[in-house]
Amino acid sequence: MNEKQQDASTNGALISVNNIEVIYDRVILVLKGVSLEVPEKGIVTLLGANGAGKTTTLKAISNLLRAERGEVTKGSIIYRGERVDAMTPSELVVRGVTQVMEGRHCFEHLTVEENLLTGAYTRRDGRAAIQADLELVYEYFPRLKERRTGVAGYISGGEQQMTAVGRALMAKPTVILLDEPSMGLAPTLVEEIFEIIKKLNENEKVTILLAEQNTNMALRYSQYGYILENGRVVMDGDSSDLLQNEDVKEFYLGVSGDKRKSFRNVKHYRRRKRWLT
Amino acid sequence: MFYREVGQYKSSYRADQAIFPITNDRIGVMLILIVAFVVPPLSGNQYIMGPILTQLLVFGLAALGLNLLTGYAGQVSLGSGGFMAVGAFGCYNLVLRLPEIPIFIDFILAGLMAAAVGILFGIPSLRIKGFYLAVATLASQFFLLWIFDHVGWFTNYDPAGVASAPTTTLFGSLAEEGGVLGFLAPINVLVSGPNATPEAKYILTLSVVVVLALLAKNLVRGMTGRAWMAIRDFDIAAEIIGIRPLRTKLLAFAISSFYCGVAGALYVFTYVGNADTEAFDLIRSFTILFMIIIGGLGSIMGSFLGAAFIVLLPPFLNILASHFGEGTLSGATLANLELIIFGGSIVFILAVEPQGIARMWQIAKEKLRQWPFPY
Amino acid sequence: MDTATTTDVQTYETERVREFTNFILEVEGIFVSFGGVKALQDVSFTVYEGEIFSIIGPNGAGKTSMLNVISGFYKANAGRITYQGNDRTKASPEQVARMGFARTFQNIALFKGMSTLDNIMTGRIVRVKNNFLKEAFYFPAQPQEDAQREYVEQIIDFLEIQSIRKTPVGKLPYGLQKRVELGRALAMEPKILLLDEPMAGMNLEEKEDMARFVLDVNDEFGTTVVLIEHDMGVVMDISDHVVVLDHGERIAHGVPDDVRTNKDVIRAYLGEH
Amino acid sequence: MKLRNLVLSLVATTIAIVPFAVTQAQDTKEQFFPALVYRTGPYAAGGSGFWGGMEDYMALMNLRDGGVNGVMLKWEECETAYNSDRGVECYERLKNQGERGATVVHPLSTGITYRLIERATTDKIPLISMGYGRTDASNGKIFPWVFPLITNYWSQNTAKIKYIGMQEGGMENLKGKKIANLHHDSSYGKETRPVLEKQAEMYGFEIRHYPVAHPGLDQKAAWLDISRRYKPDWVILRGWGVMNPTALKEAARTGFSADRIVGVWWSGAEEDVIPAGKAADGYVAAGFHPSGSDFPLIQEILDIVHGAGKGNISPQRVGTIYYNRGIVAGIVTVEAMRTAQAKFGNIVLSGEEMRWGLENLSISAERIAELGADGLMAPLSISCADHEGGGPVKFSRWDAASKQWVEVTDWIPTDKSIVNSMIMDSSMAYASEKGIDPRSGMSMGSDCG
Amino acid sequence: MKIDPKLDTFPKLLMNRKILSPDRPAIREKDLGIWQTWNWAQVCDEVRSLACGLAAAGFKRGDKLAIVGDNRPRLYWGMAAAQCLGGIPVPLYQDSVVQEMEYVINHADVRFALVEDQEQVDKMLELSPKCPKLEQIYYDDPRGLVHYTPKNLHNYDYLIEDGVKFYADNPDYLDSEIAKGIKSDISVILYTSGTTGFPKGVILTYENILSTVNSSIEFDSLTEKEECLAYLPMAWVGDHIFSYAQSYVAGFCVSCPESGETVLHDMQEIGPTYFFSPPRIFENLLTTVLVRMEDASWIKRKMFDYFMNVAKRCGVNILEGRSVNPLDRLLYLIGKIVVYGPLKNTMGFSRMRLAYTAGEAIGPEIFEFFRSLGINIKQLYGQTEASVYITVQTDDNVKPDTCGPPFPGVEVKISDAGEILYKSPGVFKSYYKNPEATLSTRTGDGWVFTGDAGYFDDDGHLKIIDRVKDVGRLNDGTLFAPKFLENKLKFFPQIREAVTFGDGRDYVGAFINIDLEAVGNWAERHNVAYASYQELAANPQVYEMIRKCIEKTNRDLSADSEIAGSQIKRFLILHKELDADDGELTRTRKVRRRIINERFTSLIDALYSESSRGHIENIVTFEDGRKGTMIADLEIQDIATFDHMKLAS
Repeated sequence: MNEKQQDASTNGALISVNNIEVIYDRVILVLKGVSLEVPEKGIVTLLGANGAGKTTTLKAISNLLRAERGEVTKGSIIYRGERVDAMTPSELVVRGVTQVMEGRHCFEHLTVEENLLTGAYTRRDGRAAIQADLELVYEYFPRLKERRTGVAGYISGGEQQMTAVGRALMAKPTVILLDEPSMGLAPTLVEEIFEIIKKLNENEKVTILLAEQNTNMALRYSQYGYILENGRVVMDGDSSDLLQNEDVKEFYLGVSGDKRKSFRNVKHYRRRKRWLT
Repeated sequence: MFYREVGQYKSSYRADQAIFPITNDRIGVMLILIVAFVVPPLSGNQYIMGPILTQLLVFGLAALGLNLLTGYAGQVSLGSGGFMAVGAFGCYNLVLRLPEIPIFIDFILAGLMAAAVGILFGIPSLRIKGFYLAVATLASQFFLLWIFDHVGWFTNYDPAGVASAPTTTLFGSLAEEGGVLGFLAPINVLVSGPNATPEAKYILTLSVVVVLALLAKNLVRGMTGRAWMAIRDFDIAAEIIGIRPLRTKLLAFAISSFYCGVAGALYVFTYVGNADTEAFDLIRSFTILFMIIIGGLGSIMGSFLGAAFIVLLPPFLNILASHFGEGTLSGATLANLELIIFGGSIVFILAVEPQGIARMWQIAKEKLRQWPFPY
Repeated sequence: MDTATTTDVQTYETERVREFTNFILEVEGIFVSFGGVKALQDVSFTVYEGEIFSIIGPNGAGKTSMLNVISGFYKANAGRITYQGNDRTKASPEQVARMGFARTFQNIALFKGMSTLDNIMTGRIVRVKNNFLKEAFYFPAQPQEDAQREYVEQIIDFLEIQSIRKTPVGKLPYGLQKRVELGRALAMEPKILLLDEPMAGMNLEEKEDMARFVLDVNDEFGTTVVLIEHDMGVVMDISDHVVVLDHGERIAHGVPDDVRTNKDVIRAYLGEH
Repeated sequence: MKLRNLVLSLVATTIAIVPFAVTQAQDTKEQFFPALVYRTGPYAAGGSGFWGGMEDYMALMNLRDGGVNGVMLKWEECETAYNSDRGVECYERLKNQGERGATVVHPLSTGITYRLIERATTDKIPLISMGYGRTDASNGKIFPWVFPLITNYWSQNTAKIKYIGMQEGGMENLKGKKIANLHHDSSYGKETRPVLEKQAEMYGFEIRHYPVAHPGLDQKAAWLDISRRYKPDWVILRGWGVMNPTALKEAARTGFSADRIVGVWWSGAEEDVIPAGKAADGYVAAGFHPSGSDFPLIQEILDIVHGAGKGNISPQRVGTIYYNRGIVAGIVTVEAMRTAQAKFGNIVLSGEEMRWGLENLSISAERIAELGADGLMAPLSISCADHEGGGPVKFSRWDAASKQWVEVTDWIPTDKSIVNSMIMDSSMAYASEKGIDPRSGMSMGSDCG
Repeated sequence: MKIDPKLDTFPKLLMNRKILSPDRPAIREKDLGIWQTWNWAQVCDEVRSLACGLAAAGFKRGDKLAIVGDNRPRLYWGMAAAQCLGGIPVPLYQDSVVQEMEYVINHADVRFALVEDQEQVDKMLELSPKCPKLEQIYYDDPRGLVHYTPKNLHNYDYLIEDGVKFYADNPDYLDSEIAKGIKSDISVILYTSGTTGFPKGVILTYENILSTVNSSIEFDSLTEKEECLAYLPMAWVGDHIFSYAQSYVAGFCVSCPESGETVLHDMQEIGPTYFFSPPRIFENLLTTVLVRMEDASWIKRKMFDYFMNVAKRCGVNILEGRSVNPLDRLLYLIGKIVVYGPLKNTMGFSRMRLAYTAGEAIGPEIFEFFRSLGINIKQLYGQTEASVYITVQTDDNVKPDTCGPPFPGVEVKISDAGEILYKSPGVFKSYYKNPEATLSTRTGDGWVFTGDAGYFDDDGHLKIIDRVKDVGRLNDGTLFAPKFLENKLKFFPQIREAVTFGDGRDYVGAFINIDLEAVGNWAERHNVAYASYQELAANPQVYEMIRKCIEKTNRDLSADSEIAGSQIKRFLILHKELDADDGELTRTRKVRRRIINERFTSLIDALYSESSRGHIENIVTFEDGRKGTMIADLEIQDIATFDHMKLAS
């Protein structure tokens, strides 16, 4: 796997994160040297437990860390061959990097359409282009079209998630950093959202970096995956390989051998496997 | 660096929840208290005791009051000046009309009056929050001052509306020679009025403030404080765990006003010696709000640190300027320079540490505890 | 790392014997609407004392609305809620809390500025007799406070969150925050614990932990648990009874095995999944 | 801005803050004056103007005469920002400076004066509140250390009514007239309400009070009521700072003629009228001194002090109302010092000795002329019972075109008959509340009994 | 301290404590957020009830009580309770897998087991069908056990309840049972993990333990004021002596940490005055200190380096009371305020009066580091069979590379083959049900073979080289002491574990395990990306770093003619960490050479071939007990060696 990583740095990935360390509040070390590559037009997923550093990694890329008193203290983040560490989130949006935050974060007093239009805030290419993109978003999310005048605070969780993704699309992004799109959604909806993500990737050539808990979904729809644990990348590989990996099956998919373990029979002292230490 | 916490294990919850669980802190605070009680009176320096320390204590107490309400219970108020005025004029009238009562009981009664008024003006907090509540409390500020300005009784019909602290003794007139409590006469020192010594005034103020600060700390570390913080952090969640919102908020208003009221009484009796409503105007309310913002919301010590910053920095800069700038810059330029530096340091503090000086201190302490390690 | 699983550790497995006799909560014909939008329509179900009861359904089915009605946040337009045989339809959230209901929220409703310990301690407020004067003078209130602390420490121990006892909850990772919120609810010594998607956004390991805690709460404290959850695996494994909502209406109610095979449920909720 | 300087000054500050007992070894004799100035805040114009004049006068003494009878004058500024708490702080900071402590204190703020009365009494430092402060403190028997010199608010007010009476053609014509008292809603503003009411009773005019909340920018309602409903014959403007031009502008807007507005002397400076522009034309204000820089004394200051680059104010402001008030304060202070020196010798005076000087102060017309201040102030004589001196008041009209104050009256004496009894009542009430025994004997052989 | 000779068993000592110092703390446990404390009177009562409970359950004289779990007060009380009834506690390593436990429980004829929690209960239930003698299982922590139905499984509280009832009915029973105990009775059976074969049960009598413990208390002037942390496995003789036996005799308080992960933090809270630890704890601490200092600001780092130099220069002299020049003394004083004091504080060593390290050799640098900070750390050489003490360093004469002179009452001699033999009152009675082993270990006249090779230096201090059977010769006849070499290598913070080969070969070769924390930290600071241990271990820069370390070792070795020939010529960095679960290390982290020889044959062969790579496939065990296969292809590098003469010139 190390060869793969070395290759990636030479083949001009769209985003390459090199060994970054992130410290919150000047004292709490969250990422302890994370490196990853996102190839152009690819779907890459970050997997791992809560607190493993997935969200932090996304925020490090989109530079939203500072708002939460975090900072990248070591390493570098390169986007299209350019270091982006010092840019503001809005500069990044202009360059095509947009993040969809966990927990959806819609402007709840605005309507769905207004929410979508806020996504085009940084664009300077005129009303018509924006209108065209709005139609495009509705094409992908027909549900939103139905709800276009609904106030975002009162639509369902799935629709809010769609609104958030749609809003990101309105910025005409090259890359979308997507944090937990499946959170709190019913399985059918999760499937629907992932289908749309896949379509976006295929038709609009949007590169996607995804942080997910839903390992099964994420690996089915992505091409490459990284597993984070405790602020480090502990495993990476093609998604299809990861899906077949016994450890991933055991620890992330809940399949042991061929049998699914019952939640009833988990012992509370169960000691966990750790890849490191 | 100076922390040696090894061996400081807690074998009871009481020890674990002590105000200063670390022995070093405990010793430090004890030392500070001893120094505060002993050194200024021994130095005999009126300037240090009066305008510097007493002022700091009085406004620190007011800030503490507001911090209980705003920093802990999350209810923004711009009425602290008004509540101080209630305490000030209330205490003035008590002393004037009932000289038998010992002064510290007057302080408590004055605080209770302020608390009653606070409850009244806290009622809107059930329905409104944030800026809206601030505006509602602003009304209390205007209303209260208007009353004191226009009802002559409160100032004993003084033509200028000035309440001037009568001469009072610690235990009141009953403890004078020959009184019912005559046995207290030898220690019944003068604590206000022109003949009270600065030492007596200072020590009385310090004692009141130390006791009230301790009580406040006890409150905020107990269930009351937790209920306040719960309301502050997430009112819906607070309700769902059985906290009664109105009761909790009103209690915060009452106790906060109590503290402001006592601070107002101290202002008149042990600090300045007299006051009119100008002393408790809107600017005062804002100043107290600034104190807790700069000092640190939700921190007892922050209240005093913030008060120290607001109260002591301007004279310090002024003294600095008069030594440094003498002969080089005109008085006007220096005066404006002071303002610029003062304003600049506020911006600096809030930019470096939006959670105020108390948080800075906490971080510094954490660093010292970890010393020599960075984390 | 190329590894292969060959054997599994054998562990002692137990069978839980579940018998229920009394209803603790009866929900009858609940209607709720918001400005014309019907959130719940004639929903009824019953919860046995001591069971784990799940409410499931697709997004927008009205699950959270149902929980809000039970916890007193929403007032039902019609219908009745009976708790331990008494009508409590009109109780306010705070009254409901004092009756013995505790709940957690989908989006974590912790008090961010407080430590884990203090957050859980707030759960004890309903059980404390101290008044603020006693607290101000500390010593009168202290025995009570110690007793509360001891109770809370049992919960901390139970949830295995000793190491974050004094950490401000805002700094904790999501999974731990969920655990702290559960802790706060447990501190209220509830008769009924209402959990709104306790496993949302968790990975398998964390779900297993959470499931373990829910089971243990049910086992060790005998608390009735009412649960909203999306993960069918969890729901089917740990619930004693399940009610399925769709578009504000009840479409199934019964033991997991029956619900799993119910045609309406498969169509409405599970899809082809 | 050398680092060394900064360090030195920090050290100096520390020394200054901690023990004030530390005094520098002095070769020359220096009389120390605390300067409680305000150069910032809404009233900066008043503070800087007054202290500019006072300091210029003291500088003139030092530069021209080598001090007062060989005693150099020394002063130190402390910025109060017109804030009472800071005033107290400044007072406490400076009161023990100098060889024998502070000589006299000019708080230059009614609020600060109130805060300091008891402190100064305890510390035995004369408190000069020239034309402001607590009116009943004119009773030197009750307020032995407070000197509302020259003329107090109530006296001034009687002169004002006299002026209005003159305009109406005699005091008897005041009967039935309506006067509005537009005042700053503060202890300063409210001071004159009792005397106005008393005079209204005496002369049979009607008085109505219009308090204006600090800072006085919002007077719309008050003026609408005045001009449209009450329609008074005269308006007395008792404003301060920004309230004054606002009042004049509001008056113009509501159509009330400026020449029917009579201002007090804290409403009668250039800074009060210039911002009002044409609206202020014809407005009349009281004063216990005129403006202008034609006086020989002021010319001498421009020559010697400003000429040597040692001016304490920009030369453009020399001769303005506030500046001249500072000069008058300087004259009174220095003359009191001379009086005391005559008794105690040419030494650095203590506060008590200075008080003797003040209580025996008498400035004759000749002396005024001798000082080159003929017309700048009226003769003055103080006693231990009378701390005011009952000085007359002069009225000036603002000429907006030439931007100058034009004197419209000569010195109008105040009505002591009304004021004195009121002062007596008020001060005795104070004495009884405070348990003060009126002064019966005087140290150092005064005639107060 | 004079011990009453009538108090010849632990139960008697304990009952005497209740009279002697009833209110002094006896044991603490961090539980529910605070240090729950029991004084001697409470402990006495608790043990009494527990013993009565056991008696009620049919526990008889000579019965064995297995004790399994982390250091918990109730488990210690279980030991005392069993002893009260004339029974024998058999503590087991809590992290043993079921098969290991099954062997011991069967071998020791255990009838009763007192275990900590569900995890241990599960093991007991799993092994019980194969251990017919095991009758009753008691557990301390009921968590997760609500639905467990076995009839012979009971809560600790149930036992106490029965005990209270039993005591009410038979108030004199226990006292008479205690009185029956005599000094020659078996006190405890401790199973040694052993580097080969099945564990052996070492029988220690009260007399064995008490005689050494009494000497040790006198030797180190231990009093009831000591504070001690019980964190090492209860089945280990060290813990038994230090946390149980010495505490009962001297009356000091023992504190049980909250959990394995919180030991360091708990230690900081308690601040032990008396501390015992294998060297690796000290190694880990030093590594942590250095790693954390690397992240400190420039000024702090400079200050740290400067004052550590001062300490190096004069710290040990100051500790041992030798004369030091006044300037150094002053600098040391400043250093104490700004560096040493805070360091000791963060490590929990501030109150440390006496610390022992034993079990393995400690790196001289590590040893000196702690001594230079002013911590009185000493080395000790001991064995289970000797009730620990064989040789101990004295306070005033501590040398980093020896184990000190023989302990009072112990005779030590070196056999012709270089093996260390000793004889003492603490020498064990026999191995349980293993007369052959007893015979082969102890001679008829009481001398015990240690299996270690060593010699006395000129001062009469014992110096250990290696296990006798592990000391070998290279083909050219040069002495080859693998452990000696390995320890030298392990003194580098980057190297966690090393295994050397050379006996019967032409030159010395080495396997290296890097220290993930130290090297990982280095990698982060040098922007070296890695995703796993394996990847980091294979990194060329890491290889370069390790090569330099070995080179330095070689240079040191070349200074001594005796061993100059055993310099390391080739090495490789292993792709996995050696692990006790895989049997490669013992539970006390000693290398199991036989297993390694078997398992890494292909790599060893590669070391002694011309090849620059070695290939390996093997099975590993994960923490949860599952197994997996690992395949790796590792690089082998040559290292420079140095002539003995060259360095001398």
